[in-house]
Amino acid sequence: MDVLPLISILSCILGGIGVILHTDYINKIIMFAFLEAGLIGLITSFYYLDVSIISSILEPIGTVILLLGALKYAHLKRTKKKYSSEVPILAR
Amino acid sequence: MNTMNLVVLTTYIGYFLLIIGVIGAIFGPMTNDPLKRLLNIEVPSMGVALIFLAYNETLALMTYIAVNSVLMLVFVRAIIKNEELEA
Amino acid sequence: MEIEVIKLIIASIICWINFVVVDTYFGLPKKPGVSGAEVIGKKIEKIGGNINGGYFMGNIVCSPDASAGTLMAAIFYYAMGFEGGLIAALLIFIGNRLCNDPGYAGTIGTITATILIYLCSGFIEPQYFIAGMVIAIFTIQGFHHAYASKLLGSIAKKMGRI
Amino acid sequence: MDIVILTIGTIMVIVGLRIFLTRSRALKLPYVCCLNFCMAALIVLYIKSPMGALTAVVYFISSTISSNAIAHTIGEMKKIEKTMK
Repeated sequence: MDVLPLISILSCILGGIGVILHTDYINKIIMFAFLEAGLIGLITSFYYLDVSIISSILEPIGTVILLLGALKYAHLKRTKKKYSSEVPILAR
Repeated sequence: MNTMNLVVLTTYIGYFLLIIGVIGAIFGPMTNDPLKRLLNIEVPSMGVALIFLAYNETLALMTYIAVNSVLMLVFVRAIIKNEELEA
Repeated sequence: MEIEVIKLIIASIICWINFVVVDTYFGLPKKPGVSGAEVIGKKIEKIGGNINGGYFMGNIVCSPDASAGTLMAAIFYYAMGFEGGLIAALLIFIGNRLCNDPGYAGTIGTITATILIYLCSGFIEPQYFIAGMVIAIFTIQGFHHAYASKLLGSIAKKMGRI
Repeated sequence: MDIVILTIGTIMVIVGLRIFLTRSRALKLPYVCCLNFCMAALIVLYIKSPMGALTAVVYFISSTISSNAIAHTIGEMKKIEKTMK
């Protein structure tokens, strides 16, 4: 066994446990990026270089989608707490 | 002595991530928030990708990684719409 | 065995001096270039560091500067020879433009690192420069944040670039 | 076993454990940056060809873009938490 597969396996295990145990959005997304790094290293150690390039291009797209969703969701939850008692009466 | 080679170890890691992710998505900490549950769902998805890798399914792996990011967009959009429309 | 350790330490010192001098000369500690670097600088100041060193570390995290340029020059020299360094400079420039940065520091740092590796190629092989760059980035970003930011701030004040 | 690969592997194990154990959000990002450096170096030392170098460059630049987006979002999230108390 070489060093790159061992390190990638360690990164996969730590990232998978860390995504579940952390409770903040940003911490979860950082640990998810850590898990993706392990996945790309493990794909590369099988000599599938084209799949590795495709995967490393698509990784920031998924991260940006999750970040925009988390930002919009936090903003929505803040603003709805304030008006939720009177707005539905006016809407009807 | 050569039984624990790379392919067998990758299969075990894939099944480990699958089981841990499914248990964490059901009983994990603070999963009444739907976005946190979606982030826990990503862990078994990566486990499925590792199992594809261990059985040498290159085309399936590439397609799965590409479709996964589109699927993430659909789920995030659905969660935000649900939060907006709910009174 | 001992000659390899000496080669590793010499390559690490060369990489450290190269990227710190180039990044400080192009004004990284003065202001946060992209908007994410300000958060890291403020946080490092809160735990007892220097604000200019914090901006320096935030700029390294948020866009590929001369530190990434040194690593990429070593990688392409290891794979392709001397003319790989120019390809590395082009790729670093594309990466800088993707991160909304002017991109002078990355290209200049890559070219100077290529010239330094070419001058040292008689007695130090290029793979020692790869490990040396990893050790150099570990001493700044991963060892102790407050002490490293104080050191970077004092170097920037001594060069007169604050 | 080579001393170069062993040094990079040891540094990567230390940095991975420190990412897992640090509690602050903004202080995790320098460790992630150091981990990206280590991973690109290990990729090009495992595959000794120009295609391996190209893979390492594409991985490094795209992960830097991802890290930039995370740092930008931390600032926006702090701004939201400050204005709407």
